[in-house]
Amino acid sequence: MKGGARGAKRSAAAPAVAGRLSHSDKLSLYYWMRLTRTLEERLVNLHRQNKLVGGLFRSLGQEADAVGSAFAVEEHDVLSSLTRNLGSLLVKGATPVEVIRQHMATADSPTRGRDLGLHFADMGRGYIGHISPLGDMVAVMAGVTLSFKVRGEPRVGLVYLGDGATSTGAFHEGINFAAVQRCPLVVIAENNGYAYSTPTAKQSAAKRFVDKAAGYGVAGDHADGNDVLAVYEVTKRAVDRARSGGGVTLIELVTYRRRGHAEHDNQSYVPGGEVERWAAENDPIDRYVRVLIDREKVEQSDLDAIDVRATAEVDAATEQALRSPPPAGPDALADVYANPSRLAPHWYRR
Amino acid sequence: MKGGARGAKRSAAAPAVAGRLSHSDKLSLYYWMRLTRTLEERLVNLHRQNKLVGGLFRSLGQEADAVGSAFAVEEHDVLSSLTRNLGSLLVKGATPVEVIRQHMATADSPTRGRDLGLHFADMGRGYIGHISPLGDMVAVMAGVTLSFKVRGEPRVGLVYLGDGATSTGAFHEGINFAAVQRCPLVVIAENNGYAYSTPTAKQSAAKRFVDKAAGYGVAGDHADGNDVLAVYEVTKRAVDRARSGGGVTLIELVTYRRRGHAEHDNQSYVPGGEVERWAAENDPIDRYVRVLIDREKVEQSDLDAIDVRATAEVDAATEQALRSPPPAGPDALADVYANPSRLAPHWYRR
Amino acid sequence: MAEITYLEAIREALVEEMERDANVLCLGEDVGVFGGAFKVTEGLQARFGENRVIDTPISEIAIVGAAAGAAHMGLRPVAEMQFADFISCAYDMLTNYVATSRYRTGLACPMVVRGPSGGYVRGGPFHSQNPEAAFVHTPGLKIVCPATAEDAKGLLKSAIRDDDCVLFFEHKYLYRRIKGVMPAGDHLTPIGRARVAREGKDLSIITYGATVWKAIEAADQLAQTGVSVEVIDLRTLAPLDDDAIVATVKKTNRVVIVHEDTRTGGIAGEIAARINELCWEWLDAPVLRVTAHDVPLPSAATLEDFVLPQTADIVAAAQRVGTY
Amino acid sequence: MAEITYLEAIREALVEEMERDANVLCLGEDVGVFGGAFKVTEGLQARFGENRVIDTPISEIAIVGAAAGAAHMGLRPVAEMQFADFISCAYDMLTNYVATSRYRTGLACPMVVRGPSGGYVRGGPFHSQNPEAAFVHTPGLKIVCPATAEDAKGLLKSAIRDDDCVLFFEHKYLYRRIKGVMPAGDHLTPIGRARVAREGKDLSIITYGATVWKAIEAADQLAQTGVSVEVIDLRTLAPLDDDAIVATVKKTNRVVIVHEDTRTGGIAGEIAARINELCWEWLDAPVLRVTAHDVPLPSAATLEDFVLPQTADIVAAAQRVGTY
Ligand SMILES: Cc1ncc(C[n+]2csc(CCOP(=O)(O)OP(=O)(O)O)c2C)c(N)n1
Ligand SMILES: Cc1ncc(C[n+]2csc(CCOP(=O)(O)OP(=O)(O)O)c2C)c(N)n1
Ligand SMILES: [Mg+2]
Ligand SMILES: [Mg+2]
Repeated sequence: MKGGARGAKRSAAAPAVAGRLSHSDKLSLYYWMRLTRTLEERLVNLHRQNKLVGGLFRSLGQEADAVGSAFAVEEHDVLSSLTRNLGSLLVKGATPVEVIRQHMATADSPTRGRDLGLHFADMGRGYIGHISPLGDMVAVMAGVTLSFKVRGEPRVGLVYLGDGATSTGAFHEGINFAAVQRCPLVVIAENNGYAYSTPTAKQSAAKRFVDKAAGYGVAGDHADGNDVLAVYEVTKRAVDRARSGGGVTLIELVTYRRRGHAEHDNQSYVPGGEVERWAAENDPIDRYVRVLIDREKVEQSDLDAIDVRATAEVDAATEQALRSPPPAGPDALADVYANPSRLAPHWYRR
Repeated sequence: MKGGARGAKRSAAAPAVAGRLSHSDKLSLYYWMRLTRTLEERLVNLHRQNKLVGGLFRSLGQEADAVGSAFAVEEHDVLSSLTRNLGSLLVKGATPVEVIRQHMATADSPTRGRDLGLHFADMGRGYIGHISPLGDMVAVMAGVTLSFKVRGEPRVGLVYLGDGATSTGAFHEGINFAAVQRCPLVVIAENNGYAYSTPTAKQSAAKRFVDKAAGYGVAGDHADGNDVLAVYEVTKRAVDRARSGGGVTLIELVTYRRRGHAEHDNQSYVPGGEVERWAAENDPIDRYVRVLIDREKVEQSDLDAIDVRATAEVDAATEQALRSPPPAGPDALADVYANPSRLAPHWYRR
Repeated sequence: MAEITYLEAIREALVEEMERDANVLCLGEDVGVFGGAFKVTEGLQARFGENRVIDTPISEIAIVGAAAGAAHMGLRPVAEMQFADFISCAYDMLTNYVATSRYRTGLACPMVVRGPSGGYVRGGPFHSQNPEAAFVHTPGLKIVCPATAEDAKGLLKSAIRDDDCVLFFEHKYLYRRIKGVMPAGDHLTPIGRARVAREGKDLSIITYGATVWKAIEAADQLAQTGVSVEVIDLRTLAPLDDDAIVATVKKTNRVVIVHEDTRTGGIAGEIAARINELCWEWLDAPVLRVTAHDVPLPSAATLEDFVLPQTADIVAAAQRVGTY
Repeated sequence: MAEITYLEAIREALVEEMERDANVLCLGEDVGVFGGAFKVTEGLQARFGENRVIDTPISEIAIVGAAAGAAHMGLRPVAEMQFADFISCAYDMLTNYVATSRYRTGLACPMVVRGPSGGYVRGGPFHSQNPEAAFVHTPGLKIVCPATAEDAKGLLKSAIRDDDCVLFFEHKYLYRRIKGVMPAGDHLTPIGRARVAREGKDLSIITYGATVWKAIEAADQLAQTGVSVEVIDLRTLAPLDDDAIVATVKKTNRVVIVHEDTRTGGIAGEIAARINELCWEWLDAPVLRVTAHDVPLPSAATLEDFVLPQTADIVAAAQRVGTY
């Protein structure tokens, strides 16, 4: 199942050309979506077993949005993920064991137990997880991509935000700054219908979030967020535009949050049948399976093999993570500053 | 010269009807613009004599924008003025002597010497001066107008911001909040070409600020900000829309800041001839004089009489203000809270 | 009367005040249909309608700014921050507009900004903050941090009636862990007055919020060693109750100040300075502080436990001050 | 060597660091073509180009956030707040993102946020603020407040080279009033170390920023009455130089802390608490504070003079502590 390997994507020359995806790329897309879902399902199990710290946020039904868009950036590009972008991080090289450890807040987790969920970063692999205050990463990514522009590097940035986060001042200031500076930045607004319990109609009076593009003088584009190929293409267009000096694009991806805001949320506010309809008719993986089988002539058995592989990887990662120790308390005192890199403990807590 | 009196405007029933202005209203508009300019010129003199506290901000060339828009709201409506809206405040009932005292920070100034310039408020007359952090008043006015909506009062709010202030998070959050809540709020973006030294091209990549309206799902409109009748009409339309439950309108008024950001600023960054061109070809008072004489058949002598009256009023106000005492130091300790209304002084400063 | 939780006490205060005064309204993210992330406002929208319980966009600047504007017009808005941590987004609006409005222009801001603060729940750096210090430093704001269910209700009712802006920091660790029987009638706890949570004579622990309960635990342990500890629950951080602070210092002559917030620049410093100014001669030992370490609050249990003040830390500090 | 002003010293630091390291860039409102509201960055854009001296929209959140992002990539941004007061708009970005980034994820934010702070210039409530207290309370940030031209230069150069975020609060009252001769060569003043601005033996005044000069005036007056006053200029507020504080307390046994910032929650409280913890036995008198009153800073000269600490206030406090 070579197509599913991360290396396969990296070695493929095809994606760079006009958004054309090779057959193996297309299998990769399936793999990443499947891995995302399998890994999240495992996190749900661990959550139920009280092995995780903090809430658990699902991207069920939004895997195409995360995976398709992240697939459109290159290794040296930088993306900033949001709550429901597990898929983006995996594509960018974060590993399942890191993700599980991060949710368990272990000593060897990417943040050494300091922060939760997808709040982790690795500039070597080109990703910065978000912080909780929504919208802030748009401004930070304006700066990341400003550095590309200032240094004349052919790199681009990609930042995600939810329909809810479009209401924040940080989003506004960040995208406007990037627009004026013509930073090579792609901003993806994931319109999944809700911000926590708040439906989009209470978030914005605009008909479409992409209508905000004109107000910033940037290119606007949108796509069906549950069609992984469409997501890839719309993002690739924007990435190419950014790389060739065309500045910012605001993309609206229309998708749907099939679980509650986090696992504790019973979605009492969602009209009856809505979730079920999206699950039955518009699951991004189901839809893509049909595309692969009908158009790409992939065999179901090939897909099954990918599924098995994803499960095996998640199994191995789980086992590894479950052996990870918790951080030692006094490690909390390190790295607030570069210098001194460690604070003195209070006398009563040595 | 009845037409110029504030009372005249209030008693005129005409303005309420479809934006039609009576002859006397039209003379009022001239009066308010002239009063604004004369009063500001007086402030310049006082500033040069070192009688003012803080910087002095002119609205030279922007008087039509301020006066025409404020003329479109009613007595029980509330407006929030900005740096260059002296005219709006005068129309709303602030008096020249209050304005001079405020700039002199006297004990009897509207803020008793605590704040400067146009930072003063009177809810009885329906105005709230801005604070320095730009954009904040949009959010505050969202709340003022939310109260109108919640209570079913037929009142509207009007808030001004500059081209520069459109970049702030507070503006974004405020207008979006008001849009979603369908608050009866009119937002006027005064595009005067500059924010301090920064030209609009470095403030926003959008072609027109009114293009932001669609992104908030609100009505958008624009007008020549130096045509006082056009300003009145565009604002009146928006005010009527707000009053009849149609929610927020974002209006862009295109005008030009003929002086520096404040009087200390020598405008070194302005392309040669630009100021002079606007002064010669597009002075809002000169333009309106031609309209009054050509279309309204007003005699130059009537206008001269208004000018004399404005000067007399400013003279009287100046004299009064120059007799005003400075505040007593310990008054600084009053009114931080309602209760206790006065703080205890430090032992070394009784 | 039945016991209710700290959280229910807050809801009861909201309901009673909304019943009493038609000008009171609630606004915030998910406070309406959903009843709030912690369900504090559950049922309120059904009861009072969409005009008085308003779901807002994710816009802390606008929520606070709109509350101020509505307050100018005579409404009494109660704005919720979904987590108190996000009040940082409205810092400019609160410190520059809300806190100065009366002083500068005479326009009052009778409003409450409330929300869940504090740690001990493995919430990590953005869902555990104690944002009070920066606002205690802001003239024009009042700050309330209730430790008991009774005070949560009585102080919130007073806050809603206060003619200035009150920041009301609830403690999420206490929401469902602490219960109390509400006094009958219109129960108002005065803002600006501390409470003697436990009488004692050898040493005083001055604290507020969740650490009141840790201080009481510490006092219990110390009692077994024959040390009688007085615990002062400040309840209001701005204005501080100097009289109560001075009274306990004069009584016990030894003080430990405890807070969950980080140490440097936390409110313990202010209290230490006031004790110096007001009753330095009455001290038989230096004022010591037990606080969180100066780090962002980490998520892992081991780390959070290490960073936040624990009962054993309070005991150790009390023993040191007590035997000084 | 010729004397230059405090303001020119800051500009010299910027020029030298931009010459030395191509990664250093300046961004902010009106810093480019115009050279900044106070002309601190005058001439820099002409010299270093538009890519390294960037005029931004009016967006403090974005200016600080973009500086952080650029810093992650190895640039060394120096962000200007047109007035330090407007840093309040970026409070969330600074406290939640910038201050925690290294700790949480290992991504450093080597950046400087600088701007004119402080009063005594009739600037009123929004152009006179001393925003340091809220940030001193934030682990992860460093805070510098130079009082002399030499330190303005040496500390800014150190701040630009620091691997963490340094908030650099210049004092606008000192911009053109204070001059100094710059030490030759690559003049770096270490962050985190206070300075003995004047030696003395009877009493210590601990302060920073513009009030250093008022403290020296007070010391001059007190010298005439035979009292020898030591003046400590903290220079860095975070991290505080405990050693210098303890040393002066042990030397003089009497302390007045002076700051221009409002009293409650100001940094004087923190210093008082540390003195308590570190050298309480060495005190012969309570630690007193001389500060601004707890009000928004009013504009009128009479009011501002009343609210801000003046030399006479420092003298009065010193006399009280000295004769205690
Ligand atoms: C500034 C800020 N305010 C409030 C919150 C609390 N909060 C966390 S997620 C969330 C909803 C986000 O909705 P959306 O942006 O649509 O993203 P989604 O969860 O749908 O992916 C809220 C209100 C926050 N994180 N930041
Ligand atoms: C949040 C904030 N940042 C910076 C400033 C400093 N400042 C005051 S006025 C101004 C320019 C305003 O330009 P604009 O909004 O276009 O209004 P204009 O002066 O042109 O009327 C700036 C940068 C401020 N007042 N508030
Ligand atoms: Mg959403
Ligand atoms: Mg402008």
